[in-house]
Amino acid sequence: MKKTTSVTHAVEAIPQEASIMIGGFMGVGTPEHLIDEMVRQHKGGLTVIANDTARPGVGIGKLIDARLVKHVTASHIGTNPETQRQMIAEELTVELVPQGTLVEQIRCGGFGLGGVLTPTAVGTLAAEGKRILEIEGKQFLLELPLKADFALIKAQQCDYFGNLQYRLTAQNFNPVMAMAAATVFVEAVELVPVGCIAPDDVHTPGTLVDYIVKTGVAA
Amino acid sequence: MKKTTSVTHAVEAIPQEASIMIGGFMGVGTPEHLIDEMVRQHKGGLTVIANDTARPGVGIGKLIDARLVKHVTASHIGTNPETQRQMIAEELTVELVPQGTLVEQIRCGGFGLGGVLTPTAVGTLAAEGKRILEIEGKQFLLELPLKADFALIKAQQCDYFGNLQYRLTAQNFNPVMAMAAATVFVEAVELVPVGCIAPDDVHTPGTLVDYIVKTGVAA
Amino acid sequence: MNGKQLIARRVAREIQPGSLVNLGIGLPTMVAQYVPEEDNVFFQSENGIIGSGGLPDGMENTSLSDAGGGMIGALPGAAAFDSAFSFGLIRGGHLDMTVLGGLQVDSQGRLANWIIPGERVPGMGGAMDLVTSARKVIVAMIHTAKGTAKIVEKLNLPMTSDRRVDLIITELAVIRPSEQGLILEEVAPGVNAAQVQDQTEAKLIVSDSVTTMELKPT
Amino acid sequence: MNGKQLIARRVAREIQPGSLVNLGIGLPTMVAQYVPEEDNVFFQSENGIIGSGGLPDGMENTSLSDAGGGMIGALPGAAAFDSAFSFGLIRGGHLDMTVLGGLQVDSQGRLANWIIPGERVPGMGGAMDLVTSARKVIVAMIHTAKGTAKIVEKLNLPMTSDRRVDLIITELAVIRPSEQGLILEEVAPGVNAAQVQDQTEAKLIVSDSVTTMELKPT
Repeated sequence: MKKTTSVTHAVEAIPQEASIMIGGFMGVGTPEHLIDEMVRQHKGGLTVIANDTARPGVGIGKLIDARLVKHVTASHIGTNPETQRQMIAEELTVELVPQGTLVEQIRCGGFGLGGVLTPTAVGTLAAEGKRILEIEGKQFLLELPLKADFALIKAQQCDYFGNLQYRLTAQNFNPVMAMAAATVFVEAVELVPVGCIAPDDVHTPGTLVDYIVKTGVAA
Repeated sequence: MKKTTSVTHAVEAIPQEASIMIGGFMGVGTPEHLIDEMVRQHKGGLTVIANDTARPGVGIGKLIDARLVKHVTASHIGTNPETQRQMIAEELTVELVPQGTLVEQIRCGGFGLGGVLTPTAVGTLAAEGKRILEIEGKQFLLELPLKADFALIKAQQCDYFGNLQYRLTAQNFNPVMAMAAATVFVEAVELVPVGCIAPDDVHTPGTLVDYIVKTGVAA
Repeated sequence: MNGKQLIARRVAREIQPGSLVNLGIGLPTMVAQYVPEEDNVFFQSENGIIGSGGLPDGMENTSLSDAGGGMIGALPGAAAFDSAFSFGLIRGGHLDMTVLGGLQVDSQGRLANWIIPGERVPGMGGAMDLVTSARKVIVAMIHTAKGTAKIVEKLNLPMTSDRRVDLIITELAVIRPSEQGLILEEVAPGVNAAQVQDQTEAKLIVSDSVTTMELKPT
Repeated sequence: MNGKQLIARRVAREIQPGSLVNLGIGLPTMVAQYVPEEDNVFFQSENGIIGSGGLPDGMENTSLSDAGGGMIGALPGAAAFDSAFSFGLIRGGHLDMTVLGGLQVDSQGRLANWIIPGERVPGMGGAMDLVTSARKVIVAMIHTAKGTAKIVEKLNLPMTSDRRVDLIITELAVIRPSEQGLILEEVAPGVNAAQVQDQTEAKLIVSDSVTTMELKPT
């Protein structure tokens, strides 16, 4: 059976300065219990790969508030003034990537591909210093795969093999991140017995999940 | 509402010499009614993009039997001796592509990417004459996007918007093909009212489907 | 009717029945309320849904939000998906139209809307993908910013994409960027071409057939 | 016990509990029957499922097949997916092991198994992806083909991947390709090293600690 663990033990396994992918879009689909415990254990110097940093007090915003983040790769930080303040004060660095490119870079990391060739951002500031390929007369920007030490993801349902089903727009970056990190922690709204999620309803097969995080249960 | 059509009318809309993507893996997940009607209307000179050509008398094998195919791009033809015979007799041409590369090429076509960078086939016969990129010290083969005039796909459930749900291993190439062809015809086991497939169960959104093919119903 | 409502009502006229449309956060979102339900327009929210509805009115679910993080509803026939698929729809040219706000548009029809260097760095989010690849791109914005022209000869902010947008709709005018430059096609009720040019830094080409904007009924 | 059964029983010993394994069509498929259920091994079929079971025994469904097109079953906790995801698992290094048949393996441990030019052109199917990217690649094959050596100094058939396979298991021996060449590690019961070399074109390095194969119980 897949290893279940407490939030406390899960976060204890994450070292300071780790690179972490965190699922969610403006906090929707972000594993809040794991984030809260990261703050409680004061895991700092983090490199975070995520779509955004949500808002102060919400999702990844809590890591920013607690000044635990050294670098962010994201598509958008406009909703979090604290991220912008820390960036301007040079307390953290930010790399901004178009959302569709970011998700494909993570997918490339998880799918064993050498990079993504996208028309997006060609000719703009975001392509400066990067490799451009001409393919059949059209220009494409080559962006490299992204991987991380850990992924903290959120699912609606999880069975004891780690099979996951996401919910509506809480899915977002979670499934690609489950492919791209060395160690995957999942926090689910509901844990169900093996066999209770039909094969066609599984969005992420359990073999990709390393630890199922039990929330609200003492270790 | 999405346009429903009869098998007869659907196939009438496909010209001779068309390029067609056809879902399925050894016939599983292949729209058999559409194939049968292609044979009946004798649509010839086709360029077919598919994982395989199944077996004589099964799925795409029926198009081969009827000598309607001019060119096949596939990962495997070993299960169809008739395809091999026609290839050796130079009645059709075959391009063999690794399965994981083929599906990504189709995905690139549908997702607007410039090509796939894969480690697969580097150094082999299948990479000859093709572009190799060195990325961070590792070699990747660049394979170009694939598109087609038509996709003939098969789903388990389809609502009247064209939202599709596939079943088990009958899913295979169908969802990527629904993204990569100019005109998409779907044949479903079951047609259901809009709202009867929950948002999380939709594998292919209906906006990608051009025509829902009613099987067993006169036009 | 204020300027934003006027813009939203004009933009709504561009939306074809049965099409797939992405509306940006802010002003563009207002467009949806002027699109009649019987048109069966599919709205995509790039965070992962086609078929998003308006405010769910007491039926909020914390797993269903729009690209701004606000709670939304879902219409019958909605489809949910992950971010890779969502941007596959956008980049792959499956999106019929996107409507976005703008900081500047220049005489070549290029949009800037993601960064004010040294001042505000929100990031591009999905905007670069949307502007580069949607079949039709409409910029919906108030014509000037505190008296400063936003439709300029040459961008002085970093551009969002080198693709020429298809239409600029403001509370004063409808302007179509073209190879020749910016063509003034429509003026708002009570506004004339000279007044529009007055508020515009870039030189406008006044179409022979300038008309008065028609608006979707409320 | 015939040669194939012997091979399957030896391969089965390589499979770790809880691991994700892809078994090629033919001989490799036989391995599954020697893996005890309590090991919770997950079998992937590259046409789109993890958790494929044996023959469904009267519970066939036409939408559930293996990579050879044969009807299979699904175990509790199975997961179905499309081909892009399936090969993401393979190419992304998420597959712990693949077991494939072979036409030839050479002294560098490179496999040929997809084409005999001018004679038989089945195609590579998923083999090139599997051999290039699975964490561990085992070639399971009968040692010779009608008296002709299949373990050769240099391939004369086109190779499947330039990656060195991890283990060759035949009815005569277990051979580990290495930087130095092919190391003979185990011999089948009643077979000695000289007899294995006799059936092998490539020069074998006989390990100091050659042992007799141990097999999974039936």
